[in-house]
Amino acid sequence: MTTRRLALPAPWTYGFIFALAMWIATTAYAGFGSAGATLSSAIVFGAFSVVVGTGQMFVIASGPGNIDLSIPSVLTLSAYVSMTAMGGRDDLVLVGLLAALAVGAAAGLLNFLAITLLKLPPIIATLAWSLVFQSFAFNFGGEATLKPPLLLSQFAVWRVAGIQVMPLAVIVVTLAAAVALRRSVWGRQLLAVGQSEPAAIFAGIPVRRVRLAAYILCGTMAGLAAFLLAGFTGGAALNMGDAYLLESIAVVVLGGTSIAGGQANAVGIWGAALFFNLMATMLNTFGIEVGVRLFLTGVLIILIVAAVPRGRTT
Amino acid sequence: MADIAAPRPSRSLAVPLRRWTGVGLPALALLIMLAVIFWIRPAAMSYFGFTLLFKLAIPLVFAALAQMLVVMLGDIDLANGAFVGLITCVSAVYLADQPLVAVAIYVLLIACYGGVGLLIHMRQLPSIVVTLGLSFIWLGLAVMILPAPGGHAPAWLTAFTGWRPPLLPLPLWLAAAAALAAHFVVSRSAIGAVLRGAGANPRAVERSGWSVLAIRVSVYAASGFLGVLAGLLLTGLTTSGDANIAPAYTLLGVGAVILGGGAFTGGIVSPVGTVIGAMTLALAGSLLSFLEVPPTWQIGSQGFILFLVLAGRVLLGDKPS
Amino acid sequence: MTKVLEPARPPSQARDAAHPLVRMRGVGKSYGPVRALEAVDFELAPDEVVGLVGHNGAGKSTLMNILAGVVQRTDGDFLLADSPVVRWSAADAHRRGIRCVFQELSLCANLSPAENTRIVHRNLRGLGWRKRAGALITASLDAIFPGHGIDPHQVVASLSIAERQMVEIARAYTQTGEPIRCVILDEPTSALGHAATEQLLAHIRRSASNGIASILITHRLNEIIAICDRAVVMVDGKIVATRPTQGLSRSALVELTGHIEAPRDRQTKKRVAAGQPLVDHRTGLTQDKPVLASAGEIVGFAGLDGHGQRERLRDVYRSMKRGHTPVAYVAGDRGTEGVFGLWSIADNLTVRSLKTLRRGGLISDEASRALASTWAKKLQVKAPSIDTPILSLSGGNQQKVLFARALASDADVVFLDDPMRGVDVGTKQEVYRMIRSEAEKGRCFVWYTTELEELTNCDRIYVFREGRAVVELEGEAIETGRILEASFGGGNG
Amino acid sequence: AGTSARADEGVAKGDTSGKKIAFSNSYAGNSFRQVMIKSFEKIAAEAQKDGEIAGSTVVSSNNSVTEQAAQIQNLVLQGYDAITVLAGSDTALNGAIKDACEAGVVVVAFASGVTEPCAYVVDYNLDSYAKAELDFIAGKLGDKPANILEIRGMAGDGFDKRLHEGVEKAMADHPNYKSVGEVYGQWTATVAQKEVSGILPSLPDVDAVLTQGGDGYGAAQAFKAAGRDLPIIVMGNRQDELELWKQQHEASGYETFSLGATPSVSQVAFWVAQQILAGKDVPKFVEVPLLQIHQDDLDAWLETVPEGGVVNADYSQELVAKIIDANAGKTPLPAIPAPN
Ligand SMILES: Nc1ncnc2c1ncn2[C@@H]1O[C@H](COP(=O)(O)OP(=O)(O)OP(=O)(O)O)[C@@H](O)[C@H]1O
Ligand SMILES: Nc1ncnc2c1ncn2[C@@H]1O[C@H](COP(=O)(O)OP(=O)(O)OP(=O)(O)O)[C@@H](O)[C@H]1O
Ligand SMILES: [Mg+2]
Ligand SMILES: [Mg+2]
Repeated sequence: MTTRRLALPAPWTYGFIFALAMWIATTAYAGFGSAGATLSSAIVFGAFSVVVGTGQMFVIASGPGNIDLSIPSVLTLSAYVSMTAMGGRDDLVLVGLLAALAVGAAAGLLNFLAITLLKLPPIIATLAWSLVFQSFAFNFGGEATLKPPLLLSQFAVWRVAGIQVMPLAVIVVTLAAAVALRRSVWGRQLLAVGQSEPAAIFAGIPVRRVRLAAYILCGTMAGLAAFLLAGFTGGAALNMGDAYLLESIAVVVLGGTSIAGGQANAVGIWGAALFFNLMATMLNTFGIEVGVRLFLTGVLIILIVAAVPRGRTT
Repeated sequence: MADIAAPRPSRSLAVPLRRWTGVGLPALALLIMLAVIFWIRPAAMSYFGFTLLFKLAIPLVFAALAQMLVVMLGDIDLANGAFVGLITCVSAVYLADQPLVAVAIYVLLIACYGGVGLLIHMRQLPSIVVTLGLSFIWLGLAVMILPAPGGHAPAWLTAFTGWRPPLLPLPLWLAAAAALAAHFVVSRSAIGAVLRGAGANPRAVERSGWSVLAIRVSVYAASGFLGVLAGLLLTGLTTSGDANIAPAYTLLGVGAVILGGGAFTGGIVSPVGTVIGAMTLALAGSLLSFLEVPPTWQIGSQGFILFLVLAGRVLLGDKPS
Repeated sequence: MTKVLEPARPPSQARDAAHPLVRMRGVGKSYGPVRALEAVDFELAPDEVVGLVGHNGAGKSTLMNILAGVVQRTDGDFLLADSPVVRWSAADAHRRGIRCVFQELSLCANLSPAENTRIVHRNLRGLGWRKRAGALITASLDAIFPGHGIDPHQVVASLSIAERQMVEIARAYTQTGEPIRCVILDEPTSALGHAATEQLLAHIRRSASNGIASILITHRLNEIIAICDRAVVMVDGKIVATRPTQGLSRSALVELTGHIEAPRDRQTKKRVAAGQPLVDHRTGLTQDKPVLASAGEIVGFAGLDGHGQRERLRDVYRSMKRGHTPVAYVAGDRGTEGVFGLWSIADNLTVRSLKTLRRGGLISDEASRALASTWAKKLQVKAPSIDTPILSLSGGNQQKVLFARALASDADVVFLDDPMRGVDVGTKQEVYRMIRSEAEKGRCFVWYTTELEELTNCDRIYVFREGRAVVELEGEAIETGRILEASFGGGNG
Repeated sequence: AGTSARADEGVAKGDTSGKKIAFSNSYAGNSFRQVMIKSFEKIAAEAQKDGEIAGSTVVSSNNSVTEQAAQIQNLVLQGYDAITVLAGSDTALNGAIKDACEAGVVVVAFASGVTEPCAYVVDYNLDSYAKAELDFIAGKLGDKPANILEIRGMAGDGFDKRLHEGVEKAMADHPNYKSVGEVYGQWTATVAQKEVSGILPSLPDVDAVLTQGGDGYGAAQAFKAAGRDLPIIVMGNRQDELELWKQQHEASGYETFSLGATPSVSQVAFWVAQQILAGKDVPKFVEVPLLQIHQDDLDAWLETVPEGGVVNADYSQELVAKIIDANAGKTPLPAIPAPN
C-alpha cells in the first residue's frame, strides 16, 4: 500500500515561483528588452525588504505572538542618528554604520524590556515604542532630509562588472542568517523557544537571552537597512520607513516562516521580496486603474499563501 | 481526601483579579484621563462635553468588537480598518439614493468575511497574511467605488448620530448597549461558551461534535457585521465616505482588545473590557490636545500612555497574555 | 491498594454475548506507510469493563479514537448495537451514547468546568444554562470523586492537572439526553493521584452494574486486573490475546504484551562517599528539610498528590539551571513541557546537547545524528528512523525521546518530573535499569513520581506535606506503608 | 470686476488680543509638515508677543482622520476661538467642523479641499498647479509628441485626485503628449524612487515627469540608476531637488522648473483666522499663490533653503491681508517675491 503523492515544491519556493511568473508577465507586456533592468531594479529594492524581513523573521520565529511593529520608526530613527553622526563626511562612514546598528540594537533591547518587564504582548509593546521612536526622530531634525556622505551614496550604487554590490552584500546576510538558523546553537535554540517556551525552559535553554538576541538582531537589521536605504535614496527622511511595516511581516510569512513561531526560512524571504516588487512593477506596467491595482495586489497575496501546501496541523 | 482538596491559596484571588484587571484597569485609566480633562477644562463636564469627547470613539468601539471576535478565535484581522473605510464609501455613495443596493453590498461583504474565515480554516492559513491581503482588496474596492473622499450620508443616518437622547449622551448609550449585548452573547450565552472554547482548543470542540469550520465562518461574518455597523456610524458622524479614513482602527482595535484583558492565545476576550479599552484609547488622543504637549512629542506621548495604562497590569500581578 | 474494589465484580455470565454493544471486524488504520492498526476484531458487551493493554505505540489509542469517531478507519467493518456503521463522527458517537476521555486532555482551559460541560451537551442552553451545567458537572464529580473541592465556575486553567483530569472524566459521565452506553478512558489514571484513582476505578465498576460499559486503557496492570472483566492485549497494531481477568496474574499479563517482568531487585549499592552534594536546596521554611543529593544518588520526592513536590523539583531545577553544575530535566507533561512538535526525533533528542555538538563553531550534522541514533537505540524508541517527526510517535515513545535527551546530555544532575506517565511496563523496566546504571556512573537523579512503587528504585526519598519536605527515608525504609504514613502526617512528621 | 476701493481693504484692526487660535494637523510624519508646524508656532508666538492673540496650540493626529476629528472637537471644548485645519480628508472632518462652527468657532481649512460650507478654505488652485507644470514643459518641448510620466500621491486621497484632474485638463490642451505611465509615490522620495525604478524598464523614452511634491528627487535618482538621461522633472521646491537641478545645469545645461506649496501656508491660515476674528470680511475661498522657481531665481532660492529642507517664506499679516483682498476683489494674487 504505497500512497503516491505529487511532489510539490517546498513552501518557501512559492515566492520565487510567483515572482518569476510576474517577471515573465511584465516583460512579455513591455518587451523582452526590459527583462534585465526590471529584475535588477526588483533585486535592489527587494534587498531592503530582505534586510528588515530577516530581522522580523528572527522575532516571528521566537514564538507565537512575537512580532516587531517598530521596524519603520527604528529604521527612520537609525537613519537620522547615523546621518547626523557622519555629518556628510566620508571618513566617518564606519562611525555612521555603527551608530545605525547601535540605535537599532538599543531599540530591540527596549522592545524586549517592555515585553518582559511590563509583560505586554509584543504587538502592543513594539507599537507603543514605535510611537516613541517616531517622536525621537521628529526631535532629531525632522524638518529636513539629512544627506549621506558621498562615499555611502556611491557604495549603494557601486557596481563591479555590471553587478551591483549592495544586493550581493544582502545575499551574504541572508546566507549567514540561514546558516545561523540551521547550524548555530542560538539558531536551534531560537526555533525551540519558538515552538514551546515551557519545553525550552526544561530543555535547559536560556529562553530570555535567546529571545532578547532575536529582538536585538531585528532592531540591528532595521538599523542596517536604514544605513543602506539612506545611502541609496539620498538621505534620512521622516517617512522613509513607513513602507516597511506590513511588508516586513508579509515577506517573512510568504517566505515560508511560520507565524506561530518555531520555524523559519531566510532564503524564502528573497522570493517573497522579489514577488512583492515584481508584482508592483507588473501592475504599474499594465497601467490598470489604481483601485483594481490594489484589489489585485490583495488577491495575489492571498493566492500565494493559499497556494502553499501545508499539512493540517492537529 | 486531603490529596485532592489540597489548598492552593493564590488561586481564589487570581481569578477575580484577572477579571477585574480586564475591565477595571482600562476603566480606571479612562476615569483618570477624564479627571485630568475636567480639571483642565471644567466646562467639558456636561452633556455636550461628553458628547464631543466620546462621539468619535463609538465607531472605534464597534470596530474593536469586530476585532475582538476574530482575536477570540486566536486570529487577528489586519483588514478591519480598511473594511470600515470601504463601508463608509459604500454608504456615502449608495445608502442615501439606492438603499437596497447598499444593503445588498453590505450583505455581500459580510458574506465575503465569512468566506475569508472559510478559506483560513480550510487551508489552515495564517490569518495575519490573509487579512493583510484582504486589506488591499477592501482598499481597492473602496477606491473603485469612491475615488476621492466625498459622497453624502443619508439624512436619517446623520440625524441618528446627532440625536440627543435623554439622560445620557448618545455615545454613552451606544457604548453601554454594545458592551452589554456583546457581553451577553460572548461571555454569558450558551453559544458564547462554545465560541470561546473553539478559540482556545478547537480540537476539543471539534471532538465534542461541533463544526469549528462553521464556527469560524459565522464568527468572521459576525465580525464583518460589526465592521458594517462601525462604518455606518462613522459615515453618519463624518457625513461622507473616505477610503483612507480608518486604517488606524486596525491597530487601535487590537490595542483595545488587549487593554480590555484579551489575549492572542484565543478564547480569552472581554467585551466590556474591549469597549472600555476602545474608549480609553480614543480619549488618549484627546488628552494630549488638552495637555498641550509639544507637537514633536505628541506621538511619543501616546506610546507612553499606552505603557502607563498597560503597566498597571504588572503592578496588579496579572499574568502576561 | 486496590483491595476496596474486589467485591464489586459482577458475575460475568450475566452478559449477553450474542448482542454486543460494539463489534469491530478487521478494522485497520494506516498513516501513510505506517500501519497503526491491522485487521483488529473487537467486541464489547453492554455492561462490560474491558481493559486494553499493550506497549507504547501498540495502537490502543488509535483503536479507541476510531470508536469515538475522531479518527476514520481505513478498512474493516464496525457495528453498533448490531447495525452497521458507515459514516461515523465524534458527533455521531456522542449521539449514540459513546463517550471518550482522550489520552491528551480535551478541555478548553479558558472555560470553566460548567462551560466545558456545556460544550459536549447541545441541549444545555437557554436561560439558566450555566447553573444547570454547573449542577450537572458538580453532581458527576461528587458521584465519582467525593470531596473533590472543584468549583464548577472557575476557569480550568487554574486547576491542577489532576483536577482537570477529574473534570474531564466527570464530564464524560454527565448525561442530558441520550443515555450513556459506553465510556472510553484512555490512560485516565496517569494524571490522577492515588485516592482519586481508586475512586474512579470504583465508579467504573458501579457504572458497569448500571449498564454503562467501559474500556480502560492503562499501563498500570494492577488496575486492569482489579476491575476489568476482560483484558485485551495489543502488540504492534494487532490484538494478540483476550483473557478474562479472573485468575490472571500480573506477570502473565506482562508476558502477553511481549515483555518479561523483571524481578523487583533492589540492589543496595554502595553509596559513593558523599563529598560535596551536587544538589543543596534550602527554603528556610520551618520543618522543611534541605534537599540534598550527591553524585551517584537517586533521590525521590514522595507524598500525596499536590503537596508541593513538583513545585520544589522545579525550584531546584531553576536555581541550578544558571549555576555551574550541568542539569537536565525530564518533563512528564510531554505535550506542553517536553516535545518540540515541529521537529524530528533527532532534533528533539539533541537540543539539550547543542553546545557539545559544535565543530568549529557550527553544529555538526554528523555528530548530532550519531548522538541521536545511539540514544534512540539505547532506549529502543519505536520509529522508522531518527528523522521521523516526533508527534507521529505514540505517547510512550515520545517520553523515551525525552529521557534520551537528558541522558545523552552532559548533565550531572537529572530531574525527573513524573516521567513514566504513559510509559508501558516493558519500557519502564528498561528505564529503571538505565537510571540505575547511569547513577552508578556518577550521575545524580532527583525523581518526583506519583507511582509509589517507583520509589523503591531510589536510594533516599523526601516525603512532602503541605509544601515542605517533612520526612526523609533511606534504603530499606522506603516502602509503601511508611511513605503513606509520613504523607498523612504520622511518623515523625 | 469690482476694482473700487472696498471699505474693509487692508489689515482689519479689530481687537483679537483675547482670542486663541489652534492648528489641527492631520499628520506630522514628514519634513514638510514639520516645517509647517514650526512656521505656525513661530508666527503665533510673534503674534502673541505683539498682543494680537492670547494663545495658540498645535495638535497633530497620526494620519488618523477620526483622531483628528476628535481633536477638533476637543479644541472646541478647550475654548479656542478659531481653528485652522490641515484636514486629513476632504470630507471626513465635515461633522466635526460643523459642530465647531455651530459652537461659534471660526474654522479655516487650508491646503485641503474641505467641503463643509461653514469653513473658510485657504487653498491653492490645483488646476493652475497642473497647468503651470504642463505650460513649462510645452515651453521646452513645443508641441511635438512627448512621453509623460505622472507621479501621483496616494490612492483615494482628495488632493491627489484634484491635482490629477487638473493634469488631465491641462493634458487635453496638448494632444501630442502621451501619458506613458502613472505610479503612486505617496509624496515620499523613497517610495517614488522605488515605483519609478520598477516601471522605468518597461517605458520608452520619457520626456517629462509630472510630480506632486516630495517625489522629484526620488524620481531623478531612479532615472540616474537606470542610466537614463534626466527628463524634465518638475520639481517640488525641496532643497535636494534644487541642488540636483543646479548641478545638472552646471554640468549639462539641464533646465527645469519647480513649484509647490510652501509649508508657511499655515501662516496664511493663521492670519486669515486672525483677520476674521478681527472683523475682516473674508471670502469663503482664499486662493494662495504657489511658489514658483525658475532658472533665474534658482541660486537665490537655494541660498535660503536649509540643507535637506523645503523652500519656505514667511507670510506677514499685511501680505495675507493683500491676498484676501485680491481674492475678494478677484484681482491677481500678489506673487511671492524671490529673495535677493
Ligand atoms: N519562578 C518562576 N515562576 C514563573 N515563571 C518563571 C520563573 N522563572 C522563570 N520563569 C519564566 O520562564 C521563562 C524562562 O525562564 P528561565 O529561568 O529559563 O530564564 P532564562 O532565559 O534562563 O534567563 P537568563 O537568560 O537570565 O539565563 C521566563 O519567561 C520567565 O518569565
Ligand atoms: N497522526 C499520526 N501520524 C502518523 N502515525 C501515527 C499517528 N498517530 C499514531 N500514529 C502511529 O500509530 C501507532 C499507534 O499509536 P497509538 O497512539 O494508537 O499507540 P498507543 O497504543 O496508544 O500507545 P501509548 O501507550 O504510547 O499511548 C504508533 O506507531 C504511532 O506512531
Ligand atoms: Mg495511546
Ligand atoms: Mg501512552
